[in-house]
Amino acid sequence: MQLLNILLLQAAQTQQASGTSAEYIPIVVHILFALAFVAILVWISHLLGPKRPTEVKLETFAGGLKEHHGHARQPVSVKYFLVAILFVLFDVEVIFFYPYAVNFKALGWQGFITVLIFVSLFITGLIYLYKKGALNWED
Amino acid sequence: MPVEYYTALSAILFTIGVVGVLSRRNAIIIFMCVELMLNSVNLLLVAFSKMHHAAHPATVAGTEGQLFVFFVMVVAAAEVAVGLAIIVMMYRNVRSIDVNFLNRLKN
Amino acid sequence: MLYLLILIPVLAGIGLFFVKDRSATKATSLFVSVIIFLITVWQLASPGVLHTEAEWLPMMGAKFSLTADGMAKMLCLLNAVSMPLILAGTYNNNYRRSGSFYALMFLTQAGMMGVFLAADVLLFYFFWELALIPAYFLASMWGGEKRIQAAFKFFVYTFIGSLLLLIGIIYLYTKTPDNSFAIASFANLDLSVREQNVGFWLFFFAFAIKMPIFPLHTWQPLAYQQSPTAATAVLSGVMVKMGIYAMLRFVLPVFATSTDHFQNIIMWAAIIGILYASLIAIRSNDLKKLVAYSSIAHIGVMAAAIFSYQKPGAEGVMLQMFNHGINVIGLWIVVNAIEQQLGTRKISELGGLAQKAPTLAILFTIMALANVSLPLTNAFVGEFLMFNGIFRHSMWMAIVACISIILVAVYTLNIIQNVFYGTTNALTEKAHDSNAGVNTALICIALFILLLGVYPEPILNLTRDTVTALFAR
Amino acid sequence: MILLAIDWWIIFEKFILTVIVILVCFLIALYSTYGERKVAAFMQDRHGPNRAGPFGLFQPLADGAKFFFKEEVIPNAANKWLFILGPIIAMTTSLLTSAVIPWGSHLEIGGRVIQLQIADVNIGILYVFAIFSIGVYGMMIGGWASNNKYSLLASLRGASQIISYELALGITLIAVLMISGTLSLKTIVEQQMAPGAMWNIVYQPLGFIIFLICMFAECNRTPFDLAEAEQELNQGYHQEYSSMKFGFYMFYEYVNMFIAGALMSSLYFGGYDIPFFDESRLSTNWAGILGIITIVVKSLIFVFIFMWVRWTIPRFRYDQLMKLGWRGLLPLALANMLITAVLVLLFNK
Amino acid sequence: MNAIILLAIFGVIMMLSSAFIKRRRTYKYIAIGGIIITLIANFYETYNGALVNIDLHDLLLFTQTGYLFNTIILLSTAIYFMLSSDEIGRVGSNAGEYFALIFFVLCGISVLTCYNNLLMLFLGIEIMSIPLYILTGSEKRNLKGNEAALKYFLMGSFTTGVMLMGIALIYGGTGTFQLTGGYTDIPPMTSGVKYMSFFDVTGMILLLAALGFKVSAAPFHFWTPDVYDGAPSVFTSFMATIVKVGAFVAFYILFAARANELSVQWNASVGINWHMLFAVVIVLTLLIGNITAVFQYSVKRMLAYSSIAQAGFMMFALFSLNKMATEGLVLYSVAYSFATIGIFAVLMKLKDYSYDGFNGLAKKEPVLAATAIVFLLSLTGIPLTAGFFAKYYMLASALQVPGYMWLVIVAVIFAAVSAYYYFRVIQAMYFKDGEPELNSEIKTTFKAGLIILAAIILLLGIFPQYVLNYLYF
Repeated sequence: MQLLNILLLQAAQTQQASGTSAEYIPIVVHILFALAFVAILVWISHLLGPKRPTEVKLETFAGGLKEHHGHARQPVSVKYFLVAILFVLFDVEVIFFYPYAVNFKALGWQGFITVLIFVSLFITGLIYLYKKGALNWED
Repeated sequence: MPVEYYTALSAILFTIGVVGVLSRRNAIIIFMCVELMLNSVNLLLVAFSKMHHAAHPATVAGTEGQLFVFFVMVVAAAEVAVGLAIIVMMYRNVRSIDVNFLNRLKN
Repeated sequence: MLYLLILIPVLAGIGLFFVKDRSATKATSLFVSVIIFLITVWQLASPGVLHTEAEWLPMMGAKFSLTADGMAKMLCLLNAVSMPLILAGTYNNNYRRSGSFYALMFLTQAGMMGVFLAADVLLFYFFWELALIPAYFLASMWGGEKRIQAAFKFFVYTFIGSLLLLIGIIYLYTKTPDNSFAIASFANLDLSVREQNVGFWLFFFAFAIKMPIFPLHTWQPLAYQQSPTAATAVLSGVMVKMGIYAMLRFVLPVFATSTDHFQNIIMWAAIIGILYASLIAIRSNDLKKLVAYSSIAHIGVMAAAIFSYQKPGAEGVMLQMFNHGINVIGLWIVVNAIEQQLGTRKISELGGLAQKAPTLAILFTIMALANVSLPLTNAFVGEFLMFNGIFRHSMWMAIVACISIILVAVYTLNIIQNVFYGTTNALTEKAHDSNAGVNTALICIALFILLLGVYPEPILNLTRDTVTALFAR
Repeated sequence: MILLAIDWWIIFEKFILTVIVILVCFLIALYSTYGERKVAAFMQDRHGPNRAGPFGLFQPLADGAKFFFKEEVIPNAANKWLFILGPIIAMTTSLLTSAVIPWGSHLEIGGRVIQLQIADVNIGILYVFAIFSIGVYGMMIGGWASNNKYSLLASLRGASQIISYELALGITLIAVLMISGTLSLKTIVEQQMAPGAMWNIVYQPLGFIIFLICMFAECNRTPFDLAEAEQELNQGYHQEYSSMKFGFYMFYEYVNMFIAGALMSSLYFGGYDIPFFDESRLSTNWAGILGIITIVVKSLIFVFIFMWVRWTIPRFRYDQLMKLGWRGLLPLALANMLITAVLVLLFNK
Repeated sequence: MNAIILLAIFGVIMMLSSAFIKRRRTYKYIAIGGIIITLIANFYETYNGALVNIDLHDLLLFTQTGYLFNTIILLSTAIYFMLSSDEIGRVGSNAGEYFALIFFVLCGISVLTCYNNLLMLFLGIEIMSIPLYILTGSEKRNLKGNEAALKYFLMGSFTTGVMLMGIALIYGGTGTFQLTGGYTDIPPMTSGVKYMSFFDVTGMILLLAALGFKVSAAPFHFWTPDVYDGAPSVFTSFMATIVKVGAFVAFYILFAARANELSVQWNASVGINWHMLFAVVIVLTLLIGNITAVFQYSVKRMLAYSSIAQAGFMMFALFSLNKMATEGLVLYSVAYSFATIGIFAVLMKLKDYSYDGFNGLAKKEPVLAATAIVFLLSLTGIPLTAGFFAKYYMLASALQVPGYMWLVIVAVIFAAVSAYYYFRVIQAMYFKDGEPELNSEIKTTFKAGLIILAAIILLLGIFPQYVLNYLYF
């Protein structure tokens, strides 16, 4: 409770100042409400819906193809994995653009050249991936 | 909020991470615990950054703490890339990611 | 030009690695060893202390400086003279990869030369280790059944010792006012009692292992037994003198206070060692083992004499270093001759050799008498002086130590009786007399024994300056 | 417990705003389904839903109510908790993004200034992206928890498609940020509203196109609805779902579309700025209300475009989709960013 | 700076060339060319300054020592490439990428030689480590390699977390990521007690643990044997030498910059005796490394454990943190890397990595065996090899810290233990008979490389100032 008090106190004191954690109180309210709303709807539908389970109904749906029965816990094509990794890497590179973009006018040409080097490395990475066939999905 | 709350939270998260790494047997979970550690550090860095900035409000003191967080994220991403690749490779070879199976090198 | 003393054996050693032909290597190495002896005599002939130095490690204050005072000259001579004797005495031995064998012999010689001549402690340490490595290879490549373990034990003991020595050296070096490794500045150190004690033990262990003094001797008999006899001769004839030399060079002058402090313990240890070694020698059936333990006993006497810290004792040690070196080489040559000829060195399997090999028997008798240190042999004067020194320190020690003389007599005469006299058996029936090489070497040694027995003055004169310096403080 | 004397009204008014925004989003999602069917019908020259109520206007309500009364099937092989969690995450995250979008300027009621934005955080855009990224989990978890090969494959496809396009999206956004210099959505909108300023679409035409294409992919809409490719994957990642949980998977797409529209309006089309009109001539409250209407209308136009495209352009093949994302849009977005940077540096000094 | 930029560029070039060039031989030439160009550029910078001038905001601090370490690392890599680049091509199908990764590792190391900010430390360590995880697992089908990679990766990333926590705490305690000063001029110990705050001390301890992991110091060593054993030998060689040196430099810079605060015997606010802490780490490292190395059957695994033991010796630099320690670390880096690269190059030519696999190598490949002896002796620390002066400096620097004689003595005892397992290889090569199976034909250029490497080691064993002079001019 003490924590809440402190939070609220801060919220009261820093109505106008930006960049404090108090700004996020509405977001917390929002998140809580959205979650509660969604959860309650699911719960209500759970209560209202009929329950007539049968063996066949609870089977995994396989579109009528025998060979697609069974568990789906098996390795999938490594391509998906590759995409995930590439995304992580490139997305993190993108992260660096954000602070740059916000301050970019202040940094001027020198900052631009720095970013140009950064981008050229980025592009080198892409070229490498391209040449290595990591971006080919037609196999 | 006082910085102690952040430090305490960060310490708790870090400890959870460490305990997880030491006690869990699934490589992925271990890895997730490591990420938890890294993120607790991020939290701590930001908290300290705020703290140092509050001590010298007129200066740019404390900015480097937040800067550091960026680099931590980048490195964490790089580690994710490499680590997942290794785990996948392992899984494809031995069909398991339980670290208890890692005893081939013992003898 | 003291460099030559080290340089020529090194070059000879390196050169011999590449000689493939067996008889060529033998001849070359004998020739080279004689050359080295001549050069040594020529270089050391000038009177007084010789000194040369060159830059080496300026930032550490270490110089490549060589000094030859009396003791160093004497030991260099021993080193130089022992090599042709050994090579001649074992001329008939055949070795696999003989080029490497002789090369390593010369490298050992070079290392020992360096040890005796170095006037810089770091340089001394370098040569100290350098002498060890080729000896290790000699012992493990060409020795007996258990050579690898034996040589390794030898190596590890000495290595631990020398590492402790290294700590000691660094420790003292940090105390020198001028950051120098010169022996002189070590000797002029003004150390507190505690520092002296620490340094004393660090140095002492290294040298005591090399000598060896009683509880640290366990590497030695095995190493002597398992090494090829030529290498054993080098080890016992010259290499153990490194330890004694270093005791006199460092321990006594630098740690005078500590020496006074601990001399009783060490002397008692040495004396117990003498008796222990002698008793084992009496019981042993193996010629090599016997000679090895006899060597330990002799070294024990020297150790006791050194730590009595009396002038006659020191003089005796100087004399005995040379004499023991020569004598024990003689003994090894005989043992080698017997082993080469008959393929055994068990005393119980031998007998009656005097009938078949009269020359060898006569020469061996001279060696044996010297080993017992009868008057008129060279060892007598040395032993007499040493016991004198021990006696001056403590009568009881001298009395206990003197028992050893009786024990030495027992086992030495035991050899003569059981190996050379008595009846021949199936094995010794086929024996013949020793060859020219052995004879030449042994005759030279016998001459030394008799000559120095009557007239030990040259050695005493040569080393007088060292002894005086030792007791000047 | 001591509760401090603070401005409790703030919490209250934010709560009200939250409730309104969420309900409106939901409602719009409901009626988007209706709109979708009507648009489809129009394009295919037929009537579409017309039984329930006038012009079939109650059809979505009936559909929604139906979800409550359908049987809830959880397959035996499925991972029960994750199976339930999947749609909840998907729906919740899609509702969350609305928190930082400025729905209007502000109102004045009883002397209080009420901001028409739930939270004006200074990293609004990052928040949007963070929540978008979490949204992928809804699809992934649902597909995986079903323990069905089709679902799994569909969710993998969907996830890799979304993350692939997120790169280009992020970089395109950078160009906008370079012009605005802030991460706060409200500030970005206000900058576009300022007298003499133009909408960002003028400066960023290429950026907008890339952004739009990426948004199609992000919302899993045709031509990029690979995750629901009926021909190959039965029903896609939600084929094991029924009742309200399926409903959520359906609605979340529509909510996403609406939010994407609002986002694009805010970033490129001046948000709640009424075009060619100076709001300062109106009273505050009128300006606020008109602003709300403006942004909703703009967003709905985008929703319409989404539907239009759906019934016009056929679905891409998976490899074409990836190729477009990695080899087409990503370099293009980078180039766009660099060109923007050069131009701004050259002319903005 | 030149080195960092060029290495990054060459890394990218290697990466692209692996995508564009199909001829595998070309990679090797590009790599060797690249490393030599970088070496020259680094050398040029040492005297004349960087080619490009960038405002670094004091993130990096270029010192003479840093340049020297860079030179050492680049030179080692050049030698490593010349000796083992064929083996790299044999590991898997992605030779070009392996070279690229090695360049990235080097780039990380060259950041570590000059960082002045904890951010750079972190980045350097990670740039260095992450490619290594890949290299460890580069044999995709080898289960041991997979396992090693997974283990290395999990533990490595765990350590990253620990290190980050340490950095964050230091930041909390001091308010800056900046190190307090350069490390070449270690500040003289102040008499007044300087307190470190609680955060600061905790952070330093966590960093000690993390960097201790990277250099495989006990008790953070447990990954080392498995990873070194499981990784392809050619990369083990790289990891055990160049990477380890890089990590040590980082470790040393961090603690040397704060030497003043750490050298206060009892840090009163928290009560940490840093000397004792390091002493315990050193003793543990030496104990575990040496004792377990003794019981290994595979030479590769023995070398893994011995690298832990060697790390124990290198830790002395961190223990003493004085001028001598800097010099010692320089020498140790050279001696240890060169010798280990050499011995691994020999090892990789053999099919059987057990001791018996070496049996009789001296007969079959005398050059390999003879150079291997030099490498092994250098690792043992025998005079006349660079390893001796490396150990000498470490011991000497530790002896300057009063009250830790026992630590030095413990260290030398373990040095003697290390002789046991190093000499087992020598024994196998020279004293035992056997027919070693070789992997591939041994080229004359390879032999020449080995001989040159051995010659460098011997030369530095006599004149270490050839390296150390670059520290001061």
